Amino acid sequence: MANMKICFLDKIFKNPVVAASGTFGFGEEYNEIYDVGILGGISSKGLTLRGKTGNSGIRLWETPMGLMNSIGLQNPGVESFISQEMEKMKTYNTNIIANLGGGTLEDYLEGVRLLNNSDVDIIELNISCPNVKAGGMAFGIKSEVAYETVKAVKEICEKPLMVKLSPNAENISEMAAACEEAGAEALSLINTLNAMAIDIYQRKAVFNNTYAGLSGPAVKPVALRMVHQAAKAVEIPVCGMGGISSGKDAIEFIMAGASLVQVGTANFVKADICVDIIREMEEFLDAEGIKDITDIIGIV
Amino acid sequence: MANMKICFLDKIFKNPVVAASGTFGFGEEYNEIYDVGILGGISSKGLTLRGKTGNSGIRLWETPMGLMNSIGLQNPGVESFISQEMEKMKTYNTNIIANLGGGTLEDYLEGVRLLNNSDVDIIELNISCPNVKAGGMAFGIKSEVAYETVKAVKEICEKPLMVKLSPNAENISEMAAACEEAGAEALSLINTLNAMAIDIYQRKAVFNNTYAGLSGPAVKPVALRMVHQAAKAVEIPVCGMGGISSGKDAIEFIMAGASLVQVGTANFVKADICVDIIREMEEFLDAEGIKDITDIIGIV
Amino acid sequence: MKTSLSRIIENIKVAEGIYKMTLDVDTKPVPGQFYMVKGLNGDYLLPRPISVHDYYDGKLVLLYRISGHGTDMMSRMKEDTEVQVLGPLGNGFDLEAIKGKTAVIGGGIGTAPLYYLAKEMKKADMDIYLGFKDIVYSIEDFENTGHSVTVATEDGSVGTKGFVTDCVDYDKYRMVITCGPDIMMNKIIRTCVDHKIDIYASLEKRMACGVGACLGCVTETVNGNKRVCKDGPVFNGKELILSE
Amino acid sequence: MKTSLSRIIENIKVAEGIYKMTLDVDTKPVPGQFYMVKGLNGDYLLPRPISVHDYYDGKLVLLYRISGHGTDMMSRMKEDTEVQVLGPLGNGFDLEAIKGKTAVIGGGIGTAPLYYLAKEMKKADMDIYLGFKDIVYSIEDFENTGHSVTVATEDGSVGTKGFVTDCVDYDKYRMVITCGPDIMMNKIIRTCVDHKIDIYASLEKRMACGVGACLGCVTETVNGNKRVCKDGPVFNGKELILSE
Ligand SMILES: Cc1cc2nc3c(=O)[nH]c(=O)nc-3n(C[C@H](O)[C@H](O)[C@H](O)COP(=O)(O)OP(=O)(O)OC[C@H]3O[C@@H](n4cnc5c(N)ncnc54)[C@H](O)[C@@H]3O)c2cc1C
Ligand SMILES: Cc1cc2nc3c(=O)[nH]c(=O)nc-3n(C[C@H](O)[C@H](O)[C@H](O)COP(=O)(O)OP(=O)(O)OC[C@H]3O[C@@H](n4cnc5c(N)ncnc54)[C@H](O)[C@@H]3O)c2cc1C
Ligand SMILES: Cc1cc2nc3c(=O)[nH]c(=O)nc-3n(C[C@H](O)[C@H](O)[C@H](O)COP(=O)(O)O)c2cc1C
Ligand SMILES: Cc1cc2nc3c(=O)[nH]c(=O)nc-3n(C[C@H](O)[C@H](O)[C@H](O)COP(=O)(O)O)c2cc1C
Ligand code: FES
Ligand code: FES
Repeated sequence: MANMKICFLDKIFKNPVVAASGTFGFGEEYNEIYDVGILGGISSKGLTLRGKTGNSGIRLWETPMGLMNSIGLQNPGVESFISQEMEKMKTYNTNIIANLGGGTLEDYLEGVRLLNNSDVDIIELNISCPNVKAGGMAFGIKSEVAYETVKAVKEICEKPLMVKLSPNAENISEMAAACEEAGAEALSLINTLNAMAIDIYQRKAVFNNTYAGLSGPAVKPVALRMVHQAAKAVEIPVCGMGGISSGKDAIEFIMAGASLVQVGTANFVKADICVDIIREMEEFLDAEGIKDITDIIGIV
Repeated sequence: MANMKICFLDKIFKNPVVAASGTFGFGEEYNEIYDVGILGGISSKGLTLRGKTGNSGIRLWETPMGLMNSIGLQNPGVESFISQEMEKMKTYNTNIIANLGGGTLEDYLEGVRLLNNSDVDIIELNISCPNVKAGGMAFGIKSEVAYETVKAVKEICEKPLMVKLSPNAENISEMAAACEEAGAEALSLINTLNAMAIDIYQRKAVFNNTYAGLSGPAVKPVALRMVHQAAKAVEIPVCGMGGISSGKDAIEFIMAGASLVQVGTANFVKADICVDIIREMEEFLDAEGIKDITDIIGIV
Repeated sequence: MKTSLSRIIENIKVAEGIYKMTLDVDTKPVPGQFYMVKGLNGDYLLPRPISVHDYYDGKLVLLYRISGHGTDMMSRMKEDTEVQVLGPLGNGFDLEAIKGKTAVIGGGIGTAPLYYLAKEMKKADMDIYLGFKDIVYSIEDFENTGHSVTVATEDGSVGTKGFVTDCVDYDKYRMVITCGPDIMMNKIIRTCVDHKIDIYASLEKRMACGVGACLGCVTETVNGNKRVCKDGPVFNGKELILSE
Repeated sequence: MKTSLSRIIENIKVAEGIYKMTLDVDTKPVPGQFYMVKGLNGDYLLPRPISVHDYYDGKLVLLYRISGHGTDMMSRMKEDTEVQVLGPLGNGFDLEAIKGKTAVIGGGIGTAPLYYLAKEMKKADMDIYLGFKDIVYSIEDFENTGHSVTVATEDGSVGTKGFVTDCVDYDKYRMVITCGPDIMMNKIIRTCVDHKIDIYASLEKRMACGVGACLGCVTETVNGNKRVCKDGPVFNGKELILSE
């Protein structure tokens, strides 16, 4: 059987399939459905320094083969994550990635300092959050802003640092290169695409924040393009995601240059879909006579 | 019955529904299916100064609720359009919009000069084409480049000028404002989103050009957001499109700020879908007691 | 609890726009729990949350109203084909807590989960109140549980004309259990809290995961945001912060 | 020609992976034409192009192979439900041009459009050659047209073992008509052009509009790009620029 093991940021992933941030909680609920230890890793719900209650109003909206969400980073805060969730997550026998968001640079830095002293394997810096000091424009839109943020974080970060890019970035290749230069050791992408829905009967936006994030199969072709662009723009490894719902989808991302993939929305479509995805990837490799998955990373 | 008539760039549109460029040829084929004179307008296949044979290899690829295309602007050229197609299009009793692309500024200018002397009602300047002189980066990515292009075109353009924005623009609000400042009298958006598909068995990109354009219902939430942003950023009228497949979809775009809508990919799903869309819009207005469609333009 | 394929034993129309689907399942649910249900070739993404309407001998019965595309697709599914189900999910009603005279008040399709409750609690001192707009269903089933059943329709076609909430003499009851439109439940919760009657409400929210992971379905409570799918769908009314 | 809803009269399996659907339609098609077909609630976007396999008394027969999601969905559609059809589309075979001894060579599901051709041209001097990989179908139907029928299978299970193209003595024919995999058609076209035999081929390309508007289905010819859906699907082999 083909080798699916990947060494990513010096951590061994038993396979390239990671549960995506915000779609898998802290793994506990899905662990009641299947042994989440079969996954390569789990990216935690997006954490912020201080806990957040998240957004009010409608938080979910289905679109053609897509899902819009406006959860607003409801989370217990970094400290509570470390004290309440970390230990249980560690028992799952998979890599634990702490997804960290922040409204100010100071929040990011303080969050990283706390995580430095925790058991997390990797920090995934989510720069899609609105920068409260810069009028709500996300850290991940302009390369210069991202560069400064990542550089400052890198200086104090003692964990392997993966930066999660937003597809709303002005220029994804430039953004990828800027984050690499600033010291990111890996990239993950894409986060959700800015999108909108209107309730025509109520004559107002469905979401209280007007815009919300689009994910799911609908965005896969765009995500794949961006992963391909980012992977071509940098030397560091890339973790690809956006609409992955099958082993074939995952293989597309690997061929486009991703060393790992994350699965988000598809978990909702079928709760144990990651089990299928891992199996389908293995079947594909075997059927095509590919001995090692690393042989096809970025071959397109 | 509610009024659906819209005055757009001094032209009367019997309703806001326009067939989108590249999906409707020059109207002839669909006129065999239904009287295309019921439409508000028809945007022609994208024209270039000199005819083009378009791209080789696979040109179409279906994605979850989306369609990728890489036609490559196959068209007979502006002159041939004017001499061969214009007259027939004029008999359809609807507004004729000439969609004009170009690889250099000179091509755009020369194309506009030719169209100035034709019977077209509106010129839709498609700035999503790769700028051959600027290394293939489209005119519509950076606001400054778009500004210069639109300004130069506007100086010589004697027809009402609508500029069609690309969703791949770095910043859609800035882009919209830049085009308005440069003299655009209306905006249309969105063109297709850059996207990718990989044939994992052949281990190569599906399209010879690697990337291709994504359209259809999958992109609707992103398109709606961009139309909303653009409409908020300018005073000039906006023509919205991207995934519209029903009267309700069209009404969402109108509420987001579009005065007209274009229907593209949906024509392929059901050849006479524009007939349904117009009827459904009327039914919605009547059911909701809205007397005039202009009452709801941009109310969200 | 796991995602599994269940065979459709029966899928029939019981009233205009109301269908009943019977499935093979292998776990016995608690009244008030629900399943995430999805056809295999649906042209939509998310499974739909549907309550347990009844359960007997490994058979799960769902009573559902066509209220959009997903439920419409569900209504077209044929016997002997398979559906994807995940469940049972959620807390369900706390049957131990049901003591003393109890009013069970359902509105519209919100009556669906209450039948299994009434059936499982045959011995409880329970009065059933069912409110509908115009089309009624399941009334006989409820009557067969042995509890007293009061019906009201807005158009007066069956039972009392008006809102079922107006048929209830709240002070007779130690506890009220309700499921129905938000506006109805909010009214009942306010009344019960005022009258110091125990009140449990089964809520509906848009869901994605159905298991507590996505935080898409939260409702505000005095103890912070709670997940309707995992911490609910049944909540103590006193805990809820009502929207209007 | 218009988009319309057609009732499915029958949808049956005729061989492993091969189905036959009979529909009510109101226009008589020409052999070689096709329809764009789509289920009403399919979870895919584009209709699928399917050739006319047969037509009689307002009934359109489609013979199709499950080769992906769309055709799989098609195979699951039940009698008496409706499908969306657009057609008849394309040029079809130029029946007037069929004169003299003609070989009709079909490969796999490419045999589908040839049956209606053979049936409509009963009086023509036509020999039928049918090639399959292993599973064969429609052979009796072709035999019932009265033309001579030669069958080859790659595994030798029916007829000659090998490629059907090797069974044809090209020099006997004034004209060859073919439909099948590109690789087979290209070989036949080259041979016929070399031997100065008239050759017509029915091509397959991915389609979106099906009516000639999107330019998604073009094929290179000596006269520039031609649309397979509108200018074809039947082309004079001499005109085509073959890919390899
Ligand atoms: C715990 C729970 C139990 C339920 N039990 C039943 C039941 O027993 N019988 C029944 O008929 N209905 C029940 N519902 C409501 C049912 O889930 C919705 O009617 C259904 O999801 C609508 O889907 P649709 O595709 O038909 O509608 P659409 O409007 O097309 O759905 C679009 C999206 O909105 C969501 N949505 C729309 N309306 C609702 C709603 N009222 N509640 C939650 N999500 C919604 C859908 O799930 C979907 O994601 C229950 C809901 C919840 C949360
Ligand atoms: C003019 C014409 C006539 C045809 N007649 C028949 C017929 O009579 N019987 C029959 O079984 N098949 C016929 N085909 C082929 C048939 O259209 C495809 O097998 C079908 O579209 C595959 O769809 P799918 O969803 O099953 O496969 P998928 O691979 O899931 O389809 C994905 C996309 O690719 C397109 N596609 C995939 N394969 C083909 C193909 N070979 N040709 C064109 N588009 C393709 C689909 O239309 C769809 O848009 C014909 C094709 C053409 C162009
Ligand atoms: C409900 C939901 C919540 C999410 N929350 C987060 C989050 O907290 N942090 C983050 O970086 N990404 C978050 N995401 C984005 C996903 O991690 C992922 O980047 C995106 O959904 C694209 O992948 P998918 O199409 O597989 O879902 C969330 C996505 C969804 C659907
Ligand atoms: C096959 C195809 C060809 C297209 N050709 C053009 C074109 O020539 N010029 C142009 O401006 N847009 C072109 N477009 C983009 C559409 O006009 C429209 O902007 C886009 O498809 C989004 O709308 P939709 O989702 O309704 O299709 C094309 C789209 C498709 C699908
Ligand atoms: S639906 Fe995901 S937490 Fe409730
Ligand atoms: S499919 Fe559109 S031109 Fe042929």
